[in-house]
This record gives sequence, structure tokens and C-alpha cells, in this order.
Amino acid sequence: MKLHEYQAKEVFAEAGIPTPAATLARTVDEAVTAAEELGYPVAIKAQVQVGGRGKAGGIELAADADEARAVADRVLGMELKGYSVDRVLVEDAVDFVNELYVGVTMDRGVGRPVAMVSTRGGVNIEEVAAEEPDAIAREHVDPAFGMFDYQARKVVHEAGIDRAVAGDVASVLTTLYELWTERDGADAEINPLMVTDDNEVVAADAVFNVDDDALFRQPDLAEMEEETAGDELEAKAHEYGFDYVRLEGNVGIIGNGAGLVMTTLDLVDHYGGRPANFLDIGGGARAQRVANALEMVFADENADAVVFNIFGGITRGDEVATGINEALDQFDAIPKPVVVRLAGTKARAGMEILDTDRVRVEETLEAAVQAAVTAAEGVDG
Amino acid sequence: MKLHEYQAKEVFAEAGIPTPAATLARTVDEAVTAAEELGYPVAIKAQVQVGGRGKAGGIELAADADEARAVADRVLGMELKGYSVDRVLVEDAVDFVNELYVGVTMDRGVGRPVAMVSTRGGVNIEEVAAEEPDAIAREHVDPAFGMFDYQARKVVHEAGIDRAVAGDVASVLTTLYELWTERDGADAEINPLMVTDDNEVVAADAVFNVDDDALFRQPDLAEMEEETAGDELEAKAHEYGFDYVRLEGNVGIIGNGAGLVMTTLDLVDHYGGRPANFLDIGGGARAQRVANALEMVFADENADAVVFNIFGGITRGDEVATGINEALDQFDAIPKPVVVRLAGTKARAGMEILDTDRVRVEETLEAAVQAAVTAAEGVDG
Amino acid sequence: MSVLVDEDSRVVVQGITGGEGRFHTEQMLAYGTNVVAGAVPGKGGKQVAGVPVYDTVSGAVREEDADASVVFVPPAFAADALFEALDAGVDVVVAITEGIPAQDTSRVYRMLEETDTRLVGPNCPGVITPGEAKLGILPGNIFESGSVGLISRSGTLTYQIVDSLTSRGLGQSTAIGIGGDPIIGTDFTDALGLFEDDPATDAVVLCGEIGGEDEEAAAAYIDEHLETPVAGFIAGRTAPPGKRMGHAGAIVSGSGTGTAQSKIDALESAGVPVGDTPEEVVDHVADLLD
Amino acid sequence: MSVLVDEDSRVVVQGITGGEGRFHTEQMLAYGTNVVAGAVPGKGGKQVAGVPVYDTVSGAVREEDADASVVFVPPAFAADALFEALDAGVDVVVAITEGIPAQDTSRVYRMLEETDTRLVGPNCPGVITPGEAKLGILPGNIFESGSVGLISRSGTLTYQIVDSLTSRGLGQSTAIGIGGDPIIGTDFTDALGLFEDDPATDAVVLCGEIGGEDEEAAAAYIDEHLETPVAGFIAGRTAPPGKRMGHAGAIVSGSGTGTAQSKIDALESAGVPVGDTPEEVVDHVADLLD
Repeated sequence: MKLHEYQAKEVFAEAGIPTPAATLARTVDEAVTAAEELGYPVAIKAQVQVGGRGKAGGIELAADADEARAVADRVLGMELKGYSVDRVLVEDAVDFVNELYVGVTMDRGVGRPVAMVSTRGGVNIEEVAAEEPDAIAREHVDPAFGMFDYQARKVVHEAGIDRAVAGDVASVLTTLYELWTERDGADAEINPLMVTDDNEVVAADAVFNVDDDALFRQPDLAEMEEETAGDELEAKAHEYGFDYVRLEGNVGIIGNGAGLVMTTLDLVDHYGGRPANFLDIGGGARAQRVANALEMVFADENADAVVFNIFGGITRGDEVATGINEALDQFDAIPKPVVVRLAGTKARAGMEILDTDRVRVEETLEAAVQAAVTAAEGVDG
Repeated sequence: MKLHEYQAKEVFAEAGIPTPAATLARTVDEAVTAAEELGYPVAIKAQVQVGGRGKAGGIELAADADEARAVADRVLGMELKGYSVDRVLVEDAVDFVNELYVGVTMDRGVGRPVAMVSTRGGVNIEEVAAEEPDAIAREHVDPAFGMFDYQARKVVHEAGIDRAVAGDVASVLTTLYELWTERDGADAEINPLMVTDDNEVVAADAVFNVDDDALFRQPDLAEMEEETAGDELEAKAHEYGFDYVRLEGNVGIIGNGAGLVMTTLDLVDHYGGRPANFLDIGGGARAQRVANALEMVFADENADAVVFNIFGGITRGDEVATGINEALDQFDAIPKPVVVRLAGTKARAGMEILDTDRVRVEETLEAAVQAAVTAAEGVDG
Repeated sequence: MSVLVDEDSRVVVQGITGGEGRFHTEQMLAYGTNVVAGAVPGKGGKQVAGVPVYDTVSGAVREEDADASVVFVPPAFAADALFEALDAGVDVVVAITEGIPAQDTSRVYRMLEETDTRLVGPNCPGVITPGEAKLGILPGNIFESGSVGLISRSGTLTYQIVDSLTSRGLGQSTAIGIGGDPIIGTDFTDALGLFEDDPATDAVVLCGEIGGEDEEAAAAYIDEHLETPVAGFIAGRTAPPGKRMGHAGAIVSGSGTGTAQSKIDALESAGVPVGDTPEEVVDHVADLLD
Repeated sequence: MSVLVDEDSRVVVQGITGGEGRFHTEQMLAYGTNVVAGAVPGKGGKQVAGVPVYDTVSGAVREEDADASVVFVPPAFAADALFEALDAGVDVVVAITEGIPAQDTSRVYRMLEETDTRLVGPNCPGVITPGEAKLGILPGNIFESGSVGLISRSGTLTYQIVDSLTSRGLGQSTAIGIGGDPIIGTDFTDALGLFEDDPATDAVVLCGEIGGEDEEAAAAYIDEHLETPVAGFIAGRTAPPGKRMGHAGAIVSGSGTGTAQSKIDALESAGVPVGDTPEEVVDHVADLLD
């Protein structure tokens, strides 16, 4: 789960990391009032959870009230990479001489947290990492002991941070790491950490992604999660508790287990179709979940056919088939061709139960995918 | 540094360990008022930092106001193992069915913290440990990871704690361990942890000794330290920053370094004298510290002679001798025979500087001790 | 012969009194697994499906000589259960639990360094040696004893491939669901090493997916160390970069490694035939065994 | 030959810019110790007594090939300095600092298990190989090169015994002040093992004191493993039980072990002659070397 910039900054500030004075605004008037109170120049920043807001026109400076009004008016309500901006952060613009990068994340390759520092802040750090990996100093942390003070100093030193601010940057990193552990961070980043001409450091941006699996013990962070302003179907999937990704193809896909669903996508592609989505309904196949999944794929105007692929595992195929039949009962009509393939325990018995008036049944995954691709093409044509 | 029972209970209660309702009282009237407010029966407990208060008459129950007044009147002002009682804790008397022991300390032998649990609470746990070591379950804690929840459950289970209270006892132990680490405990103990007939657990006593070396980062605990009501000379030594132990012999001993001072004590004994004290003045021998040390030994009416044994180490012997001479200048008269022995760098030069009108100088430790023993015997005789 | 578990494994089920734990204990027993104990704090003395329950794992080890554990404990308590299993000194721990916070797993993984225990998972379907023992939630009936080792990050995709193997008469020596989390106890390389040392395994199927660099590392390991032939499958060829698909492992970072193509390339460079479809993988296995 | 340090040791001084650090760096240099670097956060680029200062210990290791560290960092920061030295991978760390919180030392001691570094101290006077190198605050001039190894928990008591040894013509191979804290990196047993393996050491003086059980453990070790003869001294025979005398090690617990008598008995049972006075110890050493 991603926090908004303004939320992350609140969390960082509370932990003692210096952040610019700022106010959240939902209307143009609120934004101008906030700017007047802060004093100019201010930065007006779209609060949407996408990268590259600056380049996309979501962040702009304003030197007086007129500019603030103009910027706020333009940014509020704009579409930014598929998200509509419904609030802006109005922030004291920091006069900086340097932009640094400070981050903490989990290095899955070694199974340990890693702290990262670079003098190349203010830009896309992933690009820096890919093109000049040495421009980012890294220090792995022993998760039993936590980060030692010397490690913060060391990684800051190795990044080549100026000695005049090294102590403060190390202290920000130490705080960031503690925050990351205490609040179950997935990624915690400050990019840029601005250095002012009197050698103060200020977190001019803030990223804090919480480990979804740890939200149960971070109730106050979990509360910060909001209805996403993004795709309607993805919002629905979130509500239903599905792992769902909307794509742009013509074959809707429902299955159980991420690997098997991905494989189904790959097979759709392999047989000349285009996946409309990834939808993992998880273990078993209770009627209501099946119905919810079908409802979603039926609602996707791009999907012209549906392939439904369940490997029963412990669950018996006949029980799965009963669930599917019950789910189908919830629809007055089946708006798109549905191909079902069941596998595993009692799969054959299950397939015999299925109502072939409403769905097509195939015995193998390959055949099911091919049938769905063909059906979708038929609709296209 | 030892906390008083009432201080330790405040710290424990704040961390969430259940403690009985209690009020501190400095006068008999305060004690009776406290007892009336708590309701009877109450326990009235002398707040002095010695073990075995109960046996020594420092803890008693009172069933009504008359008893409360009588007990408070007797306990307040009493002498308990050399300490005079100037306050009592008036506490809700817990009606218990079982007394357990729960403790955390550092096991120096393995260099790791150890958690201990026993069903043999309410008695002298050191005796239990010595006589029936298996009656105490122990679990060492990895100081990198801290105590795992399973360890608390395991040690409670292995101690044979009744399943009905095992969860609560484990939870108390977990809290006690966290307290011990966060507050730099040396020893943290609850003895007894009382179990009531409705299976509640209550810390009826509380021990919390803070690591003296960590007081710098535990300022609120450091503030709890009070002028000890014990020996006057020991209080003085504390003020001067000396390691000092008062003994009952006739030869006063001053030296630098614990091992060397202990050896000097041993030699006094070896040559037939009796050490009057242990006094380590630490590194070097600046005039003021020497003077303070001499003042203390001169003030000890048991000491009839003084042996002053300094191994210069890096400090030059002549500098030490100058310090001693300056220290001696601060006394109008030298009230007791003082034998000085200097060793190490420039020891001989130092010994030549010393004023032999005021002190006797010996070249070897053995000779110095013998001379002091003889001098003290002369005074005795 | 087999790897990790066999008919002599003495299994303790952590979380045996929960719904999942109880159900799969019955399933494991039905499969013939030697489940000797359960471990649930505060539930010592009870029985589940005829299996005695202990308060602590060390109790189960002491009283029942348990040497393998399978963990069905909910995510909030799972890391503690794993630390307990490591402390109790079992040889193998299979962690089924899905949704353990990553920082918890990181600490467990760190503790593994201090022990000789092998952890499989978390977030995995388990380990099965067909006809001998099953630790986890794998559907036993689709497996058949044989000489193909299987290693997979995925659950149902494993079943899909196993089902095909079995229907083609290609039985399995052991199948290891290594799990889909970013940090897992046994990775492809570890599992490959186990099969390489197992005389009963004649070929291995490596079933990977997008995200991370474990398949690339496995390819390098195969190239340098493996005699046993390996066939591969990689799920997620059509996954768009940066999209999260299902479990946490399935993220394409957008950098050179971690994509399906980089994994396929790495495996093929190591001489591993990679199937385009699950059926093709089975074809490759059949070829390798010829 | 010698143990722990010699003329080739390349020493980094942590805390070199502090009063103690600076003074003893000068003393160590004057003794001939090969001090190649200092390490103090934020002070990189400076010089102290001609020695270049680095911001990090790893910088000193990288740039000056430092392989031994001596730590004069104040107690509040000492544990961090020790972790840094261990991470930088020096062979030996000598921690002079007195007053490190016990829980800090416990964590450092735990980290030692993960490394190949030997820690001496904390709260110790240091290590000296006479005529070659001195790491710490020992007064170099009282030492003389020779064949007696010395291990002591105490500072000035060590000097007392060394002074007597030297004045009797009994030089020292290496003297190790192991330190007076409850938890120390190198204990008597460790140090005995080092001397046993050192061909230049013909006899060892073990100088213990009341408190703990390290002398008892050393006696058992001597009995089982040592060829090199050992003479002993135990300070604190007259210390009353339960009284704290000076540093934290010197506490008699009141139980059977930890008293001067239990230590003396243990050593004598292991064939170690224990002196009643420092002079008697030196007599014993002279006898052992005859």
C-alpha cells in the first residue's frame, strides 16, 4: 500500500525527519489561502500515487497569489497517468544547492534490508541505478541487530556526501530505517533530500509504501488507504479481494493461483489472443467468488470471451463445478462466451455437472485457451 | 543502581505489568490515610534497599486503621540492616493462591540475557537456585534478536506454571524483558508474582536494578537515585566518585586499580592486619583526589594506620609524589601513620620527593603493607 | 530415495488445532505421512485426528522425536512459530502460511544462518515424496512415484505440470513448492543441489515465474554444477512491466533481469530446454529421460 | 613470536582525536607500535601525531591495510565503534573503554560469533608484545621481552606483577589485559589457548580475581589441554561476600564458585601453583622456568 506524499511526510515529520511546511488543499481557494499563509514561493504538488509527477505537469512553483491560483486551478482536476487529481499539497518551496537520495528497502536477493544513499537525487533513481550503479552507495542491514550508527555514517561517506551535511544525512537515514522497521515499510525513500545553502537538509519528497502483509499491525497506516481514483474495475477487484490487473486484450481470464493464471495469459498470447486481464480468485471456488469474478470480466467491454481455468487441488472438481453452476444462476444471461476447464481431483465428474448450455467445457488447458481465443476472434470479426 | 520497590513498581506498572494499588507514605498519618483509601487489609512495607525485609519485620499486614497506625508507627523510623526506614509503601494486600518467580538478568558466563521462571516464588530465590537449580526454568535470549514470544511461553511451560495462567505469566515475562532492555536493567525481578484465586497475576514485589554504566541514557531512572540512608563514609565516597567499601579492620588502604587494591587488602590480611576499607582512587593521582581519599581514611575511627599504594603506569612517579605532597599540605596534621609505596615509571624519583616527615616511604608493596600493619598494631596496643 | 522428506519423517504440525491445520493434518495422515504430533500454545494434552498436541515444538521433539515441521499458523504468529521450530532443532520446516510480513521473514531467514535446519517456504504448497510423505497442502492423488524432481514457485501451476507428468507416466521423486514470497528459505539453487545429490532423481523440472533473479541464479548454478538434466518453464511472459500479478514474487522490475525473457534466456544458455506451454515442458522431460 | 600483536601489526586507533586517544597514540608510537591510521567520524583527512585520520574504520583498512584496532571511544559510542571494527574485518580489536553498558557489550559479544575477529576487553589496559607493539595504555617501560605470557583481568595489578617479573629478569612474550567487565571478548581460556600455541611462551601467569567463574573454567582447561606450565594469582581473598569492589567483575556471589578460595582450589587441582603474594607468584614462575 502506497501512502500519498502528504501522508508519508506526516509520518516522516513525526519521526523527526525535517520536511517543508505544507498544507493539503482540495480546492483552488484552499490552495491559495495555504500559499498566502506559507509565504511565497510555494510548490503546488498533485497528490496522486504515480511516479514522474513533475515531468507530467503535476508539480509547479508559484511566486505569488495569482500564480498559485492559476497553478492550483490547472492541477486540481487534471488527469495524471490515469488518475484524476483531487487534492494538492501546497508547500514552502525549498531553496536548495544540492539534491540527494536516501532510501531503505528490502533486498529480496539477499533477504536483508538495504540502505541506499546517493548524491544523484532529484532524478529518476531507477535510471541512475540501471545506468550508473556505482552512483548509489548501498549498505545491507543485519535484520537481527538492526542498522548500526556506523553503517549510516559509512554509506553516507561512501556516497560521497559532503562532510558538512554528512552527520545530518546519516541521522535522517537512521530515522528512516527505524521508521521503515517500526512501520513495516516496503520502500521508504526521500528523493530529493534537499540541501540548503546553510547546510540544512529537508525531505522535499517522501515515499512510504507499507508491506500489505503487515497492515494488520499498522492500523493507523491502513486507515490512510483511500478509495483509489484509478480504474473502476481495479477498485472493484480490491473490494472483492481479488488479485486483479486490467490489461487491454480481448480474452478475459479467471483462474486460481498466480502462476497458473499467468500461464493462462501466456497461453492466450501463445494461441494468438490478447489477455484482457489477470484475475486470481484464490483457493477453492466458492459460488459467490466465482460470480463476482464473472461479473467483473463480463463488465470489461474489451473482453469478448472468457476462459475459466481452475485446478482443484484439495478441493474436489465436482464441488467446484457446483460452485460455478450456482454462480451462473446469478446471471439472467451469459453475455460472452465462457470456456471452462477443470483439473485435479474429480475433474471429470465436475465437468459432467457443468451446464453446457451456458458454458463450453474443455478437458485441457490448451484446448480451453484455444477455444476462448477463437470465440473472442469470432466476436471481433 | 537499585530502585526502591515503589519506584520499580511505578516503572513496571507503566509498562503494563499488573501491580497492586499502593500509596507511598512518609508519616504515620499519611500511612493510615492511604490505608483507609485503599481499604483493608493492606500491606505496609518498609522502603529500604535490602533483601529479606519481611523476615526482618519490615513488611506487615494491617486489617484495620488501628493496626495500620500501629504497624506504620513501628516500621517508620526503624533500623533495617543498617538503613533507617523513612517511608513505607501502603499497598492493597493481595489474596493469593500461588506465588511465582519471574526474572531477567545478564548471564555473564554466556554473555547473554537469561529469563527465569519458577513456581517457587515468595521465598529467597537465591537459596532455591543453590539448592534446587531445576526448580527454576531458564531461557537464554539472543541479544541480537531479543526474546521471542515462543521463548516466554516455553520457559513458563517448562517451569510447570499452570496452563490457566501460563499466557498471562508469559506476557508479564515478555514485558519484563522489554523493560529490562529498554531501561538498561541489570536485574529485573518479580518475586512473588502472585496468582489470585480467579487466576489473575499481580506483581506483589518488584526489583529493578539499573546498569550503572547505562545511567547516562536513562536520565529519568538516574533521577530516582537518592541519598542513601546508609553509611556516612560510603555516601562520601559516592560523592567523591571513589569505589569504596567500608570494612571493620585497623589498616586503612588507598590504591589505584581494583585488582591492586584488593591485593593490598589481601596482603594486609596475610601479614596479620585487618583491612579497614577498600578504596580505589582510579587512574593517576591528582592532588585533590589524594586529599579526598586521605580525608576519608583519616575520618574512619577504626583505621589506625594507612597504606597508600600507587602503581604509576603511564603517569610518572614524580608527578604522583608531587600530588601526594600537595594533598598532605591540605592537612594541618597527619592524624595517623601513613605508609606510601610508589611503583612504576620514575617511582624512585617520586619516592625521593616525598616528605618523610609526614609519611613513611617503602620501596616494595610487601614492605609497605608490613609497615602499616605494624604501625596499626602499635596504635592498638 | 528422495529429498527433504520420506516415510521416516516424523512430522509435527504447528497450528494443528486451526481449521487449515486440522484439515490438512487429516489429509496428510490419509496420504500416509507419519504425523506424530501437533504443537499449539495452550493446547497441550489435546488430540487432533488422533495426533497428540503439545504446547511447544520442543515438547513434540522431546516426546515424539519429531524431526520435521509443517506450519499452518496465521501470518501474525507465523514468524514466531518458525523461530520456535528452528530452536527446537527439526531438520526441515515447511511453512505453508501466506501473508507473513516481509520483515518477519527476513529475520527468520537471518536466523536460518545460525541453524542446520532447512526451511521450505513460506507461502508454499509444501513438499511431497509420492507414496511416502506429504508435508503441506499439495493434492496427493495427482502425484505418482518416479524419478522426476520438481521445483516450483507456484501452487496450482505445479499441480498442472504434475498432472501432465503423471498422465504421461512420468512419476516424481519429490516435488518442492519453494513458495512465491520475495524471501524464501529454500530457493531454486538450494533445491537443485538437493536433487543433484539424490540418486533417485533422473531429471528435474524447474517451474519459475517473473520477478526476482532466482531463476537466473539457478541457471548459472545448473551450468556450473549440475549433471542431472533440467527442463524449465517460466510463467508470466505476457505480464506487463511493473504490474503486480498475484503473489509478491511476480513483479517485473523493468530492469534487465527478472523478466520472463531474461529467465528463459539464462536457462537456455545453461542448456535447459524451456517449454512454451506446460505440455511442452512435459515433452522436454520425456526427451531428457529417454 | 608472540600472540595477538607484533611488529607487523598495522594499528588503527578509533577515537584518536580525543584526549585519551591522542595521548596514548603518542605513547604507542613512542613504543614503536606501527600505528597506521586513526578513525573518527567526520574527522577524515586530519592528522594526529603524524597519523592520518579516516572517517570510517573500513576506510583505514582499505587505505592503510590496518589489521588491528584499539578503541578509545567514550562508553556511549564504544559499542558502535566495536561493531564498526568487526565489520571492517580487522584481526584484533582491543577495547580500552571502561563503562560500556553491559547490554551493549552483550550484543557486541553476540556479533563476535559472526566474525573471525578477536576482541580483547572492553575495560582493559590492552595487549603488549614487549619490544614489538603495544595496543592500549600499558606502561611500556616496565616490560621486557622474554618467554613469560601474562593474562590478567586487572590493570595496575598486572603492572605490579610485570614489574616484579622484569626486575627478576623474567621477560614477557605477550601480556594480555583481558579486562574487568562481566562480559569480555577474550577470556582466560581463550588467552591460554593462544599462549599454548605460541612457541615463544614457556610459562604463563594467570592473574585472576574474585567474581564470575572464568578462573574455574580456565583451571579445567589447563588440566585438559595445557602443556605450558602456568602460575596463578587471585586477588580478593579478603573481600567480604556480596560486596562490590571496584569493577564489575569483582563481586562474590555467595555461591560456591566465584570466591577466591574456589578459584585457588580449582587452579591448584589443575597443578597450577598459586602465589599468596605477587612476589610468590614470581617465585613460582622462576621455578617453572627452571
